[in-house]
Amino acid sequence: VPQAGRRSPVVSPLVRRLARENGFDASQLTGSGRDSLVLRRDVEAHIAGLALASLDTSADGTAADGTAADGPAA
Amino acid sequence: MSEQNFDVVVLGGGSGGYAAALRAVQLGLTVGLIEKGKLGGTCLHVGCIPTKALLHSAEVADVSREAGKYGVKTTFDGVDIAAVTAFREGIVASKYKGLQGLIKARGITVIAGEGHLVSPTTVQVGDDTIVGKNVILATGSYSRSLPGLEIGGRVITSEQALELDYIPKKVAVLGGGVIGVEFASVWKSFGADVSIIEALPHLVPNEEESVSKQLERAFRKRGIEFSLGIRFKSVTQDENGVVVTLENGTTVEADILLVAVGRGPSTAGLGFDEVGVTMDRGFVLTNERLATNLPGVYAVGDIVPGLQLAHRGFQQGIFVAEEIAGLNPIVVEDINIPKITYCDPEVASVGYSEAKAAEKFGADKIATYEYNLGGNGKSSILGTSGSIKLVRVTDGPIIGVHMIGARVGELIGEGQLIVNWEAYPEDITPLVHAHPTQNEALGEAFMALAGKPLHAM
Amino acid sequence: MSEQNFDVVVLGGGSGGYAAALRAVQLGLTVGLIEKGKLGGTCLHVGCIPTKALLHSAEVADVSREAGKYGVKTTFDGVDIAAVTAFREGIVASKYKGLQGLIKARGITVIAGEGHLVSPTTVQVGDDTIVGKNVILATGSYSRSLPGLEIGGRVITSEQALELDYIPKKVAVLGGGVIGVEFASVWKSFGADVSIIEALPHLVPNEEESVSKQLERAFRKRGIEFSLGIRFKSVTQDENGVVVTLENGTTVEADILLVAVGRGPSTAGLGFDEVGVTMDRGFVLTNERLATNLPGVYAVGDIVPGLQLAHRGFQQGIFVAEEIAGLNPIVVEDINIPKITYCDPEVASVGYSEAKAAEKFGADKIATYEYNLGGNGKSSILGTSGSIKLVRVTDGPIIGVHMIGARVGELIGEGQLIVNWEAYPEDITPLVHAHPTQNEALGEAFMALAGKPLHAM
Ligand SMILES: Cc1cc2nc3c(=O)[nH]c(=O)nc-3n(C[C@H](O)[C@H](O)[C@H](O)COP(=O)(O)OP(=O)(O)OC[C@H]3O[C@@H](n4cnc5c(N)ncnc54)[C@H](O)[C@@H]3O)c2cc1C
Ligand SMILES: Cc1cc2nc3c(=O)[nH]c(=O)nc-3n(C[C@H](O)[C@H](O)[C@H](O)COP(=O)(O)OP(=O)(O)OC[C@H]3O[C@@H](n4cnc5c(N)ncnc54)[C@H](O)[C@@H]3O)c2cc1C
Repeated sequence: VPQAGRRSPVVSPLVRRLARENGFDASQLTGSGRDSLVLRRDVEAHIAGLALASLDTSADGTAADGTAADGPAA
Repeated sequence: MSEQNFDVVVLGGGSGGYAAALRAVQLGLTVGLIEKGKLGGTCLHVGCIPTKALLHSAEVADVSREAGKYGVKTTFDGVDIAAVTAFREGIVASKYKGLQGLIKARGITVIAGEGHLVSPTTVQVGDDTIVGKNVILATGSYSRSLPGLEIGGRVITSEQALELDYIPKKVAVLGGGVIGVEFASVWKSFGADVSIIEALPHLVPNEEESVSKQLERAFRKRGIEFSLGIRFKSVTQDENGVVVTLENGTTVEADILLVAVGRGPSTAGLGFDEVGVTMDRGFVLTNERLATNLPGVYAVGDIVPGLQLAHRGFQQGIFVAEEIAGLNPIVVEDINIPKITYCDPEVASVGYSEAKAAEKFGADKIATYEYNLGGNGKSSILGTSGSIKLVRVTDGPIIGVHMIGARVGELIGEGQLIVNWEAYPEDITPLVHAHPTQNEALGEAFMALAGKPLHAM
Repeated sequence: MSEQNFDVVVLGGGSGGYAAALRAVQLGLTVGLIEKGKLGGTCLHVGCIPTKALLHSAEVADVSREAGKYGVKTTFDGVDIAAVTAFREGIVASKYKGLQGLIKARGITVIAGEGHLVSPTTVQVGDDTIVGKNVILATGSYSRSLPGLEIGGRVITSEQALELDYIPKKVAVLGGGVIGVEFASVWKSFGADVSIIEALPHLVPNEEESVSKQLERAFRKRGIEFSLGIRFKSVTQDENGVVVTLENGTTVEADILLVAVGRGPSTAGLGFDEVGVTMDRGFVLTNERLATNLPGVYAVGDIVPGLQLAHRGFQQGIFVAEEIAGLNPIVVEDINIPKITYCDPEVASVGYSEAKAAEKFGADKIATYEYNLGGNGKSSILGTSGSIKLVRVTDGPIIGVHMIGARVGELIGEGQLIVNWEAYPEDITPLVHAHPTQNEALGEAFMALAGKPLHAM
C-alpha cells in the first residue's frame, strides 16, 4: 500500500506510465528491486490488487479510490 | 467478369497497402490486394531502397577517396555507373522477390490491375468487381512539379535520376528537402558539381534549424553549392544543357535539372471523389484513426496529409488492420515518427524542434542541450563532425532528439523510444552507454541535460 | 613532504577513476586524483580508443578491397602501417588533450605519481601524503599471461600489438575473447594470415552461443583460422618466428603470438592487503554498492570482479561519487550493461543469453526469437549478414538482446534501454522503426516476438 510522501526510485518511464494510467504514482510503491527500485512487476501487482479491491468494494457499493495517487508521476 | 469478396480490400500495394494486407491476414481476415504496378510500390522500386543503394555506393566512393587518412593505400579510379546500377537493381530485385514470397506465403490474394473505387465497398479492376467489408485506400504518391515547369528531356524527377546511365558533370537540383539533398549528396560523391535551389531559407527546412545550418556548413565544405530563400522562375533546355533562372535573375547552368519539390497524392481519376470521399487538394482526409468520412473506408500512406515516409505507411497500414479487427490500437502522432535524411552527413530526428516546442509548451517551459560530436571518440575515428540536440520540457520528458553526423540515422531508434515513452533524462543517465560508440553521444547529451555532463563542461 | 586533504581521493586516473573524480567535483566535493601514468588509463591510451582506430583502418581497407561490388573503381595497394599509426596516435592525442582540459577545467587536483594505500583514508605518493574522507581505488588492470608463458620477443600482449610497426605475415592469437578476435579481425583485414587458439568451445565464449557460432562461420568465410576447445601447452621462439603447441600435440607456426587471455587486477604491492581491504586473487571485493569492507573505501573499474569495460568503469565511478554525496544512486547489474565486440562482423549484447535466462527463469518461462538480417534492406545494402536474437520472459519483459552483423554495436543503446526499462515487445511494436535502417531489424524482431511479424513469416 502506498505511503503518502514516500518516493521510491523508478528508472523506467514505462513503469511510471503504467502506474499513471492506472491512477497512481509508481514512486509511492515500495519497490522489490535492488534498493527498493520499483519494477514493472510491483506496479502490475498493485494494479491487480486495485482490481480486486474494486471488485470487493463495488460489491458493497463504495468507490474504490482509496489508493489513488496524490498526483501525476514526476 | 467476376466478383470477389473479401473482409478487406486494399487498393495499392506500396508500403502502406501491403503492410495493411499482411497484418489483416495475420488477424484472420481475408484480403484482396490490388496493385497496378509492382508490389512494394514507390519505396521498394523507385524510393527508399534504390536511393539508399546509391548512397552506399557514394559512401564507398568517399571512403576510397579518403582512405589515405586512415593509412590505407588506394587509388580511386572513378565510379562505374553500370556497376552501380547492377548493384542497385540486385538489391531491389532480391527485396522484391522476398516481398512477393511473403505476400504469397501469408495467403493474400493479389489482384493485378488498376482499381477504381465505385462504391464505399467496391473496387472495379477492369472486368472484375472486388468487394470488401472494408476498403483501404493506399494509392501513394508521384513526383510533383511546379506550375509551368514541365518534366521532360533534361528536366527530370527522382524516377529518372535513379536510372541515369551516366554521371552528369553538373547538376542543378530544385528543392533542398530530403530527396533533393540525398541526390545532391550522391552526385557530389560520384564526382559531379551540384547546385541546389531552395526557396525556403534553409536546406532540409522541416528539420531543427540548427541542424539545417550545420548541414549547410557541411555541404559547403563538400563543395556542394546552394541558393536559399530565392524562388525558381523558369528553365530552358537545349542539347547542351539547362539554364535555370531564379526570381532574382540569377541563373544556374547545368547538364540536367532534378525537380525535387515534393510528392503529390496519386488519387486523380480513381473515383474517390465520385464515391464521396472527403478530399483536400487530392489528399484523402481522415480522422486520427485513419477513417475517412465513409464508414468502412480507410486511407493510409502518402495520400494521407502529413509525413510521407515508408515506415509511417507501415505503421498506418498495421494500425488500420488492427482497427478493423477491433484491437483498438494506439495512435502515434506524426511528430513522434522518426525521420532520416540519408545524405552525407546524415540527419535524423524525432519529436519537437526547439521552435515547435517553444510554440507548443512556451519558450520558458522547455530546455535544450546541444552536444558536439567533436567530443565523441567513435565519431572522431569515423572522421565525422556533427551534433545531437535534445529538447525537453523543463522538469519533464524529452520531447525532441535532433542529430546530424555520419551514420546517426541508426541512433534514431533509441530516440524514438525515448520520446514516445516520455522518458526523462534522469531515467537514462544511470544507464551508461557502451564505449566507444556514437551511441554514447546520446548518453552524454542526456547526462548533460540532466545537469550532470560526463565528458563535457 | 606535504599533506593534502580532500573530500575524495581517487587512486588511478583511468575510466573508473576519472569518472568518479569528474562527478564528485560536480557534486561540490574536493577531489585529489592520483595517476602514475597518463590520465585516461588503459582505455584511452592502449585499449578502447586505439583499437577502434585500428579497426576503422581495417574497415576502410575492406571497403577499398570490395569497392567494385558497389560500382566504385578502386585499386587497393595495401596498408601503410606508419600512416595507420599516425592516425591512431592522432586520435588518442586529441582525446587525451580533451580529457586533460576537462579535468583541469572542472577543478580536480591531479597528483602525478604512484600511490600506495597506507590507511583507509591515506594514500602516500612519494613524499606526499594525500588524505581523503573517502578513498576510491581505481588502479585498473594489466594483460595477464598463462602460468609458464613468458611475454617477450615475439610473444606479445595487446600493448605491443598496438604498436607493431609492421604487418606480420602470420599471427597466432591465444584467446578468442573480445581482445583476441578484435586483433584477429584487424590483422586479417590488413592482409595477414591469422590463427586463433581458444580453449573454450567457442569464440567470444561470453556471448549467446548462437552468436558465437555465427561469428565462427563469418570468420571462417573471411579465412581466419581458429582452433576451439583445445588448450595451449607451450610456445618456442627464434629469429624466424614462434611455434605454438597445443595440448593435443597440434602446432601453429607464426611470426608472432598475441597473448589475449584476459586481464588481471593491478593491485599488487599497493598496500591494499596491508591496510586490510578484503581481496580475492588480486581483485578488490565490494558489496553491490561498491563499498569495500573498510568504511569510506570504495573500488571501481577493472579491479572489481565482473565485466571489464570502460563504460562499466564510468558508471561505477559516477555511482560511487553520487553515493558519497548521499544521492542514493541506482545499482545497475553487470548483466544489464551492454557489451560490444568490434571485430567484423560486430557482436553486441545486453541482458540474459538464452541459456542464462533458462537457468534463472526456467526454460519453460522464457521465449526467444531470432531475426535474420538477410531480411533487412539496409543490411543487404551494406553487404552484411547476421542476426538479432531476443529473449523475453513469457508474457513478460525483454531480458536479452544479442546481435551480430556489421555496425550492430550502434544499436545496443536501444537494447540497453529496452532491457533496463523492462519493456514488453508490445510496448515497442506500435512504434514502427525508420526505414530503411539496420535499426528496423530490431523493430522487426520485436514485432515477431509480440506475435505479429511484419516482414517475416
Ligand atoms: C526518391 C525517394 C526516396 C525515398 N526515400 C525514403 C526513405 O529513405 N525512407 C522513407 O521512409 N521513405 C522514403 N520515401 C518515401 C516512401 O517511398 C513513401 O512514403 C512510401 O512509398 C509511401 O507508401 P504508400 O504505400 O503510401 O505509396 P506507394 O509506395 O507510392 O505505393 C502505392 C502503390 O499503389 C499502386 N497504385 C496506385 N494507384 C493504383 C490503382 N488505382 N490501382 C492499383 N494500384 C494502384 C502503385 O502502383 C503503388 O505500387 C522516398 C520516396 C522517394 C520518391
Ligand atoms: C586492447 C583493449 C581493448 C579494449 N577495448 C575496450 C572497448 O572497446 N570498450 C570497453 O568498454 N572497454 C575496452 N577495454 C577495457 C577498458 O580499457 C577497461 O575496462 C578500462 O580501461 C578499465 O578502467 P579502469 O579505470 O578500471 O582501469 P584503467 O583504465 O586500467 O586505469 C587505471 C589507471 O590507474 C593508474 N594506476 C594504477 N596503479 C596506480 C597507482 N598505484 N598509483 C597511481 N596510478 C595508478 C594506471 O596508470 C591507469 O591510468 C579494452 C581493453 C584493452 C586492453
